[in-house]
Amino acid sequence: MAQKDIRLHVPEPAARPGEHPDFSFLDVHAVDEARHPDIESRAYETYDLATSMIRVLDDDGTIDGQWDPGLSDTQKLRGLRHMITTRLLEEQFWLLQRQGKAAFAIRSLGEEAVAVAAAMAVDASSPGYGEGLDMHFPTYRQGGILVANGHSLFEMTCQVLSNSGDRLKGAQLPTLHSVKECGFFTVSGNLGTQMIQAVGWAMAGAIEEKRIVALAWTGEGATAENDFHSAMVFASVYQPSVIINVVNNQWAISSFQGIAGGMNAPFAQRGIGFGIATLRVDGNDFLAGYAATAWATERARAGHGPTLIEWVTYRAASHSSSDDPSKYRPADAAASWPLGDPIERLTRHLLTTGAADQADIDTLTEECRTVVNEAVDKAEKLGTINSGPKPSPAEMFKYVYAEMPPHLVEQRQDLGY
Amino acid sequence: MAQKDIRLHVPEPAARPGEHPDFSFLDVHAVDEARHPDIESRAYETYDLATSMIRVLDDDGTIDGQWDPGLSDTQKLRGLRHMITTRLLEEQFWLLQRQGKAAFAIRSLGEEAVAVAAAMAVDASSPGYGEGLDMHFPTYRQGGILVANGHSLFEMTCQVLSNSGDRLKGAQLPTLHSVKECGFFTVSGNLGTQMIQAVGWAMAGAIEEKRIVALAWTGEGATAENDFHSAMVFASVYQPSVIINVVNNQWAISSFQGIAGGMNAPFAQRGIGFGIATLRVDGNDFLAGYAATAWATERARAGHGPTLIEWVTYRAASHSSSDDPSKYRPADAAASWPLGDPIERLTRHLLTTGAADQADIDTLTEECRTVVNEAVDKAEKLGTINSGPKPSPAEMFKYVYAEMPPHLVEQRQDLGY
Amino acid sequence: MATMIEAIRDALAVMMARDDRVVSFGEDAGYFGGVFRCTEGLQQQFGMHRSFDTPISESGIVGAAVGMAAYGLRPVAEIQFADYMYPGYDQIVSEAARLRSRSAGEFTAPLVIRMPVGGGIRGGQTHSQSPEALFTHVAGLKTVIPSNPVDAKGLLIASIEDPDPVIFLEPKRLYNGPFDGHHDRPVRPWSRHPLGEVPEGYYSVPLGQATVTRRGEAVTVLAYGTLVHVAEEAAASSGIDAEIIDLRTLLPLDTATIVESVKRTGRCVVVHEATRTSGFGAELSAQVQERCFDHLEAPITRVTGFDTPYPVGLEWVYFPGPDRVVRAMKDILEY
Amino acid sequence: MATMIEAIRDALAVMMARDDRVVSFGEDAGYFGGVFRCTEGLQQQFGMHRSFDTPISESGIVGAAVGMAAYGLRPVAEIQFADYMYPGYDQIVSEAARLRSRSAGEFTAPLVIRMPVGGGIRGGQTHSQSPEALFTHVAGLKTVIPSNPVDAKGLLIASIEDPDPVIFLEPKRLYNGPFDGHHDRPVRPWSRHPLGEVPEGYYSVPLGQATVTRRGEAVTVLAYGTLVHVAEEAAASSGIDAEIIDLRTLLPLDTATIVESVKRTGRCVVVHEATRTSGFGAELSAQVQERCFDHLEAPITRVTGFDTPYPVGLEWVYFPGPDRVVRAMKDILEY
Ligand SMILES: Cc1ncc(C[n+]2csc(CCOP(=O)(O)OP(=O)(O)O)c2C)c(N)n1
Ligand SMILES: Cc1ncc(C[n+]2csc(CCOP(=O)(O)OP(=O)(O)O)c2C)c(N)n1
Ligand SMILES: [Mg+2]
Ligand SMILES: [Mg+2]
Repeated sequence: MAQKDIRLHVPEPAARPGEHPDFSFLDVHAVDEARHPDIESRAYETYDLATSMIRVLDDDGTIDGQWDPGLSDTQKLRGLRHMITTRLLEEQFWLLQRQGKAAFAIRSLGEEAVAVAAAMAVDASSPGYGEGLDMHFPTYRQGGILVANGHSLFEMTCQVLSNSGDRLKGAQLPTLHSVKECGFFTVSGNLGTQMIQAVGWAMAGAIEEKRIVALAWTGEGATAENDFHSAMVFASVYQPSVIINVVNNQWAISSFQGIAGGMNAPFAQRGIGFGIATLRVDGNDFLAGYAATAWATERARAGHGPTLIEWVTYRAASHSSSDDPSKYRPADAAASWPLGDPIERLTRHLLTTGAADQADIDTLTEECRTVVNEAVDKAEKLGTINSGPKPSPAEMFKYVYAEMPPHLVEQRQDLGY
Repeated sequence: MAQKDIRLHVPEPAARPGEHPDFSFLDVHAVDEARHPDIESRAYETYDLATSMIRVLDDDGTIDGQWDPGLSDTQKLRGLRHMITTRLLEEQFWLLQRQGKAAFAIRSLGEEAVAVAAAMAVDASSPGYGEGLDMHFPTYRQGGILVANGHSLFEMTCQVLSNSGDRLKGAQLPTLHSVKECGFFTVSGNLGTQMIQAVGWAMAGAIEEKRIVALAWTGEGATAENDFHSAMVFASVYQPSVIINVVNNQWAISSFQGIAGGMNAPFAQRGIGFGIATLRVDGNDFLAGYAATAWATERARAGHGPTLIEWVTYRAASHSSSDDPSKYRPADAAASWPLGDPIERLTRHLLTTGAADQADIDTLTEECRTVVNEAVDKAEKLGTINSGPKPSPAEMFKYVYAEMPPHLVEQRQDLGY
Repeated sequence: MATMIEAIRDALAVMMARDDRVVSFGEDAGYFGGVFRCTEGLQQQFGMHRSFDTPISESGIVGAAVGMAAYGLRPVAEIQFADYMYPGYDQIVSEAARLRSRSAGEFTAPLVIRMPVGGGIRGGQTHSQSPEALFTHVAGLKTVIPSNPVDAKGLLIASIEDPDPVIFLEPKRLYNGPFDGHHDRPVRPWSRHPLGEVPEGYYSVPLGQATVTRRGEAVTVLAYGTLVHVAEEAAASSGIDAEIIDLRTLLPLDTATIVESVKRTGRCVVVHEATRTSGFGAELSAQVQERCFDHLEAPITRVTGFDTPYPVGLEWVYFPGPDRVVRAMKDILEY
Repeated sequence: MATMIEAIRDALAVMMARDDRVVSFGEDAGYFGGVFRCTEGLQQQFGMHRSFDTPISESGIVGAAVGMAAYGLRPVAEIQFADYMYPGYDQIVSEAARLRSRSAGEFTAPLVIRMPVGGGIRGGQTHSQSPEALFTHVAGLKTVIPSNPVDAKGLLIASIEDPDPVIFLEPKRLYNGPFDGHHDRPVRPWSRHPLGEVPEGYYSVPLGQATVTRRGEAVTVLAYGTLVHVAEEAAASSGIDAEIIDLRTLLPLDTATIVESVKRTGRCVVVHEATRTSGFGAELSAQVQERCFDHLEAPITRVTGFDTPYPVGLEWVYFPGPDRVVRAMKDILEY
């Protein structure tokens, strides 16, 4: 019997600051490798896809494999536009925070394909079904859903600036949006809590016999939260139309995915234990992400139950404006990420197929920049967290209950409002 | 695309009161089917065992297969004695409750092999390793651990009677024992909470570089609790020497295992998602249970990390003294349980092999009965929840803190003590 | 005539019949009808999709209810014992209570979470707790606790209709009959109490309104749940002319009724079963003191559970029975 | 001179060096040293097995700590923000606080749970909460909250040495300097405050003892954490001769110091940042009233956060600043 020394095993990333980025643990599967099972498949028939990786877009810009969603050039260009817009907008938010005009900032740099592809795929499947009840339960890193679903960039910026145009009246940190008409649930600052709510939403849809779909979102780090479990258990038991999206961007603030248990089994594999259909997808491949979401959405709408999707991607930026990643990972790590950059990859594909030339891309980028800058300028004119009119203090009391109870009236009056 | 109707799926057991018991969902594997992997195997090399079933004792009393633990007749007879003692003792507790002498009662009828086999297997592996730090974190249905580990039946009965001999001073409901010297952690009335504590205990052992083992216990119903998840996540990340035991006795009060998600994937399979070694065992087969625990314990002590064991068994009695199972399942269900009764099965084996004849078994049973009755009589003399001296009211204040803070002194004095 | 269990079941049935959006679920609460039988028959009457069993996951139960409520249903979730609500506490505090405020009214959580509270049934430390103060501290929640079948039905109906999340606490010792604290006397059934006379069909008792169960001039006793009956017994047995206020809703609190009474009596005893420190009695005491300072002739006194767990073997030492209430009233009358 | 962050780190380092059983862990608390850097350097100094990162699971963190403590270690767990402790609340209330009592002393949970509390850092509703009342209501816990580096180090050492579970609340707005509530004035560092003068090496400040930070005769102000400095500023700016008591430990509470003071001044203001209803101020008010009734010349007044979430956009409206404290003091002085 081989006795190992007894030690507390604390997983460590392959490279720390000063060392060479090392992504050798990541198996980059070939674009034509993953099977595309029927949407009516039993959950266990998808389990090989939990350890594989759905990829469509090859490094050279060509596409291949069973998962090609067959999008038109127009659709692909729309995806590109949304990703670029998201990136530029979040860059502006970042600057606003640096200038002291926003309390906080957080970006999805390098993982824009995730939210944009998912939002577009759900939306495309929606007409005639959703009855306005499809709902994303996002984290702070899925602003791309709002961009893709056509939310006003101006309104998004007002929220970030906590100015008088903020429709949340200063209640929430920047980027914790709530936009019901875009199928975007109010983002909790508490990690994990919303997954089971998405399941509950989907259960409600089933109770009302509606073909809606709910999409839970979590980072890989927050899969460690217990709410991940209740979401999986309830999804397994009641088989509602929910898609549980795990965005594995390799980092949770300073801790790498191994601290969430990612080194022993891919997060997608968590689904197997619950008898839930499971996909693992190249998160920087817009087309693969679109196809995976489309598959899960179709499956859900057809009444075949929940799917867990792991999106393998990389958090290229710092965690947030309060974070400095050079303290815990090699400074140039993002550049070595084997799955590349989602915007570059889709661009290369469009160039390769001739759907666009460089001038088209430049024009598109400039259009995005103009739209973003106009929205930001307009919002800034309304004020920032430090300047301009604030929401009235009375707003603080207004939304605690539907009707303000006597003690809150008293407290508000005591404050002079 | 096949559209199913959208409905909330609420799992239902195969048979309800008035119907014939139906256990056709249970695949009873052959005794020689399950592989016995090396204890140094990687977790994924055990995954076939999550859907198989480790069995040693065949229906005719013969044994077979790679998992035969090779116990001596003396050891087998000791196992039988512990199981019979447990059954008789809990029967007495049941009567005491019915007579109003105990606040509550709960039994492990039909699943005695689980606790007894596990306790004996851990104990046998202990000398020279445990340093007194091996620890079970049991539920209310593992009293067999105390019996097997030699706890005083008299003390157990005093606890059940909440009399002045209760070493918990009336703090806990009957059967929620705490017996440190028998490696039996204080049982929580709150389901699920202790699994992660077992993991923490094992982590502490690893921090101190000791070859101890901690055993978490849960019913299949309570695997739905979120603490199951934190236990799995921490066990996966830190790889401590913990065995997570899921006792799948098919029922959680009135809800069948499908309501915990057991119809989509066996509970053992939950381990796969976390990269944890996984065994599924015939819980009414004393020898198989012993072998599975021995394997996991050896593996843990050798530094190869955690194991999840699902014990497939049946709750033959009502949930507790407050429950009436004829309200939600066929009255005679237990009699049809395909895996039989653990005491009968081990007895048949001993008779078959000639290790004992019927007279030996009768004698053994009578011995157990005498020991049990003597202990119960002696305890009753000390009083019951309704009669005899009670713990002093001062006891209530005594163990809240190590040193009684002023406000508790004040409250105690106010009460006149 | 109805027990409190029947009254609660009746409220659920009335509302499920009136409003398709009302659904009921919890551990053992579907097929079996709940360990206290409060949801018995609902599954047969309204179908599996309106009344169902859940996994043993209080966090999941509340979290799913939040999702359903945000969607537009009116979920009524049962937590088997209040002692088991802690795994769901995050979903209650961080989510149900905050959806409306953090989305400026865009998403809301009109749900009810029912849970049995209090001791006196030999349940020990994990079947006896009274965690109301853990809810009253949380902005965005309402907290309700009836003391009899008539109120239980009317308050539960009002809670289901309420647009905000309501914590509905059911004093389990009152399920089958009023309980005055004398555990050694024969149990009295609700059929022999006027408040067991539950009207049929729909009616509601508005949230936020206390009721005076005994008029008196000597001292005001603020009570709720089981302790209302204990206070009544204390007044009856001592002959003290106490005014007993059954708060019924803890938040929003009916301060008007309280203040009017205490200003009149000049004396106030606050009673509850929960542990003393930071219990809801502290808030009551603070508010009475703030609002009636000039009228107080003696200190406001709290009679509460002790700052210990609730031990099964010493249950009746722990329980704040009529003797302790009488002693407190006497102390401040003689002050 | 040390900031409060350095003082906390120092306490951990001192104890980890003295006692092998002391281990420190939490989200981002290992390699990186915590988002507020309180555990920076501990992993390098004491090794991966003594200071390590954990999964994002507050429930797991506390639950594992309970297991470790029962085993015999002295775990010090960090919860990244108090606002995120709720998933771990069950393990705190039902387990850590009860192990000793439910096993009659056989198993215990000598652990410390550190968590930053309070607002004033633009953190919004989920980085600003003050949930102390949710701990003081729970029998079996001790709750500690320092207001300066010297106390932070000494109290943390005492907490680690304590045989019972201790909730150690760190007012995050004080991490880098005292804060008097004037957010619009330049930040003052601890290096310019006498209580930034943290002694080297081992020392402890006993739990359960308040301290008087300003002697006065006109009114007693009960405060803790950040609000101690706000109260001092209120006294300074108004010229009111307030006696300011820094409670330091909320449970067990130092009632002797409080009672002596209020009996002398006859007036009492209670201040805290937490929401008002059922906040710890209610308990303080109730106790002062019970213990000093005959000496009170005006109502005990609470200055607290409002019964709403803490909005990032209206942070300074929410925060109970010196003006509100002055107003309360004046009101009762003129009563
Ligand atoms: C309950 C809770 N615990 C801790 C935090 C603090 N926190 C905010 S983001 C974060 C990391 C999340 O990592 P991951 O889930 O991987 O998402 P990512 O940031 O990578 O998108 C942490 C620990 C929180 N917001 N809520
Ligand atoms: C947190 C919590 N929720 C609910 C309960 C009530 N309860 C006690 S036992 C039980 C059923 C447990 O079933 P299972 O885990 O399968 O164990 P078994 O009783 O079958 O051994 C329930 C729901 C509890 N004790 N704790
Ligand atoms: Mg991440
Ligand atoms: Mg069971």
